[in-house]
Amino acid sequence: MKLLRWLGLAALAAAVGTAAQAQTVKIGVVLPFSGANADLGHQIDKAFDLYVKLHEKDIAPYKVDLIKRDEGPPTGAVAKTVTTELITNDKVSLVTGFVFSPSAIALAPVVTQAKTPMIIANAGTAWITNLSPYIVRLSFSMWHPAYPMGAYAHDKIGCKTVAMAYTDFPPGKDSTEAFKTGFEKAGGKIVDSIPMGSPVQVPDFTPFFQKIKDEHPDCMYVFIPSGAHAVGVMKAYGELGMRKAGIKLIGPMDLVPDNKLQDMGDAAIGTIVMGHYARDLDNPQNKAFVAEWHKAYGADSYPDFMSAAGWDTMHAIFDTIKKLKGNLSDGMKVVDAMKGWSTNGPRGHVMIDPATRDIVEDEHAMEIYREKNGKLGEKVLGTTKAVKDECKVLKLGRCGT
Amino acid sequence: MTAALQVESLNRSFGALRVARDIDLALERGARRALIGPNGAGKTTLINLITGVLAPSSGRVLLDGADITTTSQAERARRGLARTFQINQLFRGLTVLENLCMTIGERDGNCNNLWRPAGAKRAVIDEALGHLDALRLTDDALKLVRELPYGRQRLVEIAIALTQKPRVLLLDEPAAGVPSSESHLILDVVARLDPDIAILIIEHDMDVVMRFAKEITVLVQGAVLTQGTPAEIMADEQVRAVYLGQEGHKVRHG
Amino acid sequence: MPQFANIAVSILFDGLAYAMFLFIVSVGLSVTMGLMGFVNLAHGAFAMAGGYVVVSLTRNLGLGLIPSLIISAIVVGAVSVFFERGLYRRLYKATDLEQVMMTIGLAFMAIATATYFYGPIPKSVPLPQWLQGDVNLGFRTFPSYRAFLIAVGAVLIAVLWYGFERTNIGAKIRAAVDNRRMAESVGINVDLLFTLTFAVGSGLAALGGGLAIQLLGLSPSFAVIYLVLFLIVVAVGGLGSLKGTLLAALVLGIFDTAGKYLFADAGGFFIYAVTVAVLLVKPAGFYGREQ
Amino acid sequence: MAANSDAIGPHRAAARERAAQYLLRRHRFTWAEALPWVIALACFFLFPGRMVFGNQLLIWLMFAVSLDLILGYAGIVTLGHAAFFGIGAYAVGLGAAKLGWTEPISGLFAAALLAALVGFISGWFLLRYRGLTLLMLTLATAIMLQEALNLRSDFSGGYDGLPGLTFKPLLGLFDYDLYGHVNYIYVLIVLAIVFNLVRRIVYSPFGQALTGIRENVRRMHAIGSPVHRRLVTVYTIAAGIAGVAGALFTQTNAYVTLSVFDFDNSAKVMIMLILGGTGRLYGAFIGTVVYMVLEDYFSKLSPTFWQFGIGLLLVVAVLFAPRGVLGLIEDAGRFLSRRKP
Repeated sequence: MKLLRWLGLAALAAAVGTAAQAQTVKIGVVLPFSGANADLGHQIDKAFDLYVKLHEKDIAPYKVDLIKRDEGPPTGAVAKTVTTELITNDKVSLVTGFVFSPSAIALAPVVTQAKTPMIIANAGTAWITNLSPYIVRLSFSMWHPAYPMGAYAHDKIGCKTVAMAYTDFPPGKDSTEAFKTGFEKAGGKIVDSIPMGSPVQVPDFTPFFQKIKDEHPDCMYVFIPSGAHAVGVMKAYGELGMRKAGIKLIGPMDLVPDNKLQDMGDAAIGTIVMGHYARDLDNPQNKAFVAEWHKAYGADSYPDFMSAAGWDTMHAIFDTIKKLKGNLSDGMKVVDAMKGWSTNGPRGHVMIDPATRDIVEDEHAMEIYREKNGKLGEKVLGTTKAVKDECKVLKLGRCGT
Repeated sequence: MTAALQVESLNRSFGALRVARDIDLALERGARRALIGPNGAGKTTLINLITGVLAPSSGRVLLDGADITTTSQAERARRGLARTFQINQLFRGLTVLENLCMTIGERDGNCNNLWRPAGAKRAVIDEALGHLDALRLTDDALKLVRELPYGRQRLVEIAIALTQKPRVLLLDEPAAGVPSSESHLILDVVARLDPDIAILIIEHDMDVVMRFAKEITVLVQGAVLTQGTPAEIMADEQVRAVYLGQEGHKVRHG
Repeated sequence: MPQFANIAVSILFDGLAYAMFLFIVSVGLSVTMGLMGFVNLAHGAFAMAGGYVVVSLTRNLGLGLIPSLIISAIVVGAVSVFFERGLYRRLYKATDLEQVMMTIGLAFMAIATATYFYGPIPKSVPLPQWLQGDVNLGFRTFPSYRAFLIAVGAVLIAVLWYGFERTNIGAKIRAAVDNRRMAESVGINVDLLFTLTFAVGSGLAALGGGLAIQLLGLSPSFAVIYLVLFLIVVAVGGLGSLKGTLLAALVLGIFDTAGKYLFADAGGFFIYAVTVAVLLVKPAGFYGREQ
Repeated sequence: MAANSDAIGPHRAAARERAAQYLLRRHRFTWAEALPWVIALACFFLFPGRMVFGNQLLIWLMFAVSLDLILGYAGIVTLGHAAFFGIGAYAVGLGAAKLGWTEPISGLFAAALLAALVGFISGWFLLRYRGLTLLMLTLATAIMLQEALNLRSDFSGGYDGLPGLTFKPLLGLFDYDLYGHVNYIYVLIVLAIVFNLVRRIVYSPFGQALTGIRENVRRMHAIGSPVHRRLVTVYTIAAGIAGVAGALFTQTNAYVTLSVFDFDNSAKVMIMLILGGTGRLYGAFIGTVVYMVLEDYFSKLSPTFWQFGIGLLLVVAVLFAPRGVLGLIEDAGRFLSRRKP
């Protein structure tokens, strides 16, 4: 067994060595390219590629080499295998991507042991960043949109009573928990909380919504993974004529991802979501971003909040490469370099909180409306500036540790 | 002395269709009884009832005087009641030798052993080979059953039943589907069986029946029409009317 | 009207709509499995294909939903014949395991192919005005699309019932399902029957897939994620039984809806609990032949 | 051939002996059987960077072996085998998280026992059924188990799983390393032990009886075999082994989520086994290696479309190697031996 140790050390040394001299920074990209959630992976991957394409020259003489791996199903197992091997075998300087929280959770011990930075571009379970000092998150935690939505729904939208419906997996629980916390603090009343099956299958939402319809709350807060589910929710909501029945649909931006918004039809109009990004968010960086996106991927392909986070993620990585002069051998240095990093990106002004290594971003309340050109758009009603992950602020449950 | 096998007023019906009506039948030790009757008379059904594949609606089955009406197929087999099937029921994917070794294993309870290799008991293998020898199957011992010609598969069918060391043996048309060129081989085997075994044989070929059987039971529409010695049966007018006529009819069908 | 009645009506109505979707997709699977004992795990792939054909027809060629659905069913049904002749035919005599392996393989290939042509982003189809919103049946309103779904289901049931129970071919199919050897011995060309039922079954699956877009959305993995559901319907209904499949679809659809509505926390549980309960009592399903 | 059976004494004596020797020797180890293990060790030194993958592969292999015992030998077709994998995985997961039971080897035994227990109970009820019915019953049972645990996600960790599990060093000596070297050897040793166990069972009289049940259950009843008892016994054993595989999965990943119960896992392990060849001991080896290595290769080649490759592999395999890769080899062997004088 001594031999094993020796082999291990040797390989590790080699890893460090090669990374040190390389002019090319190897970056492991782990996203769900196949399977039921493939579209989420592709939304981020397109942003990565786009950023690299447009900004390669900025980091000359250094280059980046993206090694892409399939994150597989949300089990953590596949992600853990491929990512560990990206570190041990492909000797990447850092790993990024990660749509599913289980992947990040499973990998926390690995990146800690390997001292390899893990730059999360989506996985949203709040307490992930507490699992390892090598984890940095540029996307968001479920709490970022959901918590402020609580107060906003009560004070501005006028929801006195709310029924919550969520896909029965951790992000769903987080999101509803966060909303509940904010909403009740503001004095609202939760009348029901309905789990709507696993994230794997898109269920027939009608029974759940029919129940809520019969309960007549002012508003219905829905969280679903922003894949095939989103469209289903909107259809069921429309079919049941719930808006006519006076039940407003609210939720985090996952409810109306831009790449599916145009499929949602009139049913979506009037829906109010809280989120840090929308395709027609009005800031110059975003205008440019969207324009470049359409140029690269065609007029009927839209970036969504995941793409925006992906874009900023790659931006942060590039800035770090510049800052460290291409030497990313020391994981802790990389993480330190990212602490406090900030930029004006598609999402507006974002910053990495040095204390939590989690993102700080503005959250916008946005209403879906019909644009003059007939397309559906999102109109910003109000903005909460510099929102932190409230779960960690309040030190709730695992967020406290 | 108690009969090796005793069937008392056995009944069974599928919905309205009564496939067994008050059947009484006794096999003494060493009996050689033929069960004849037109197609659909319920001959195979009777065997299924005796062996426990089917449960009777009413009536009793006794093996050496012990009531086995409700005991499982397997238990009956372990108590010495063996059968062959009209259509081969063999372990086609295994070698002939394995077919027999397994039978011995189940008979002696070796198969409860998960640890000792099956091949470790030379005695078992030798016994199996003995049975194969008796049926001239030695050369096929290592062939997969499904690779054998039907006639020889038929022999394996019987070999398995004999390997069970039964006290009562029920043979369901042992020579069925075998070209007459080979059928004599099978019937010789049947004729040479251990005189202590009580045997009930279903057979259509009257010559065979006459040669083999000491008693004959005639079954018609699930009920026993008559029983008796071959001579009596041949003489019986009813039998000629019902059965032999039917047989002629059958022959025309080929 | 009183709350509980209102709830009951909701459950029955939504359950019925859901049941129709289950029935339309599963019936073909049931008959083909009953007829040839062929385990076709690629059935969902045909449904998925149907869905995408509808997407192309409505979005790219601007056809209406109804004609698109019909065309898609026919196209997929026709195409399925090639698969049946080219691949399935070789495995009639094969073991279930081989059939499982090949058809799962086909499903995988279908998923990748669909991803290649349509991308992984879920698709949806534009609905004609009269299918949006809801219809008022006097005592309360119902979503129009679901009413439509139920109507389509009803029509199909009528047609299938007639074809199955009243036509010569239907009689042959029933005979073959009941006892294949016998059917062959009296000169029924079972292989041809199978090709026919396979095509019709795949066509229906395609139709179901097209109709499901509005319910469940459509992405490449549609080919497999609902497969278990269809198999359950087939097993509970009984292989090769039209009646059984219908009854199973109704029971499962309504129970599932009721479970989601009344006991959302244990929602996922119900459909499986029902399945186990039924199969423990009736191993061959509602109208299956006991072995 | 048949004619020869009328041959004279000495010839037949020879035939007898040949037949006897075949059964007497069949269960003995041949040199060829050392090959997989040699290869496994060789890989350890050749691909030190791939040990995490190798580790996963070995775990799946063990899972497949357990399935082969019931599917390949007893002919029990199940789509719920992941249930036992999951129970084993959660046994050690919860043990470590809630009870602080972090000693790995005793954990394996605990997992095996628990999984076997559930296997025994469920088997007792379900193994009266066959075919599609059994398929659906096993599948439904597994999913209901998953749903039940998700209902108590406060306890099971739900689909976010039980994070940050830590286990004591093996035998108090070897700690788990990032490169999965210790894990690989650990799993390999356990696999060797488990496989030897399975191999013994397969060649035992009990194992023969299982093949009998697979080949012709009616006849088994007729020769007095307690079929149900045999099936429940082997099902229990297989469940225990699957449990061990699951336990290793949790220990070597230091993590487990409810997804271990997924239907996909039951299906995947079955496909891998069929691909390699059922009822052939080493079919599980070949199937798992071929499937997972190609999956790994394809998914690196094209993270998006790799499923096409796997699908094609399966279809082609069915058309050209219907009884699995090993079946193909076996047939070739028979074909050649026929040619021999």
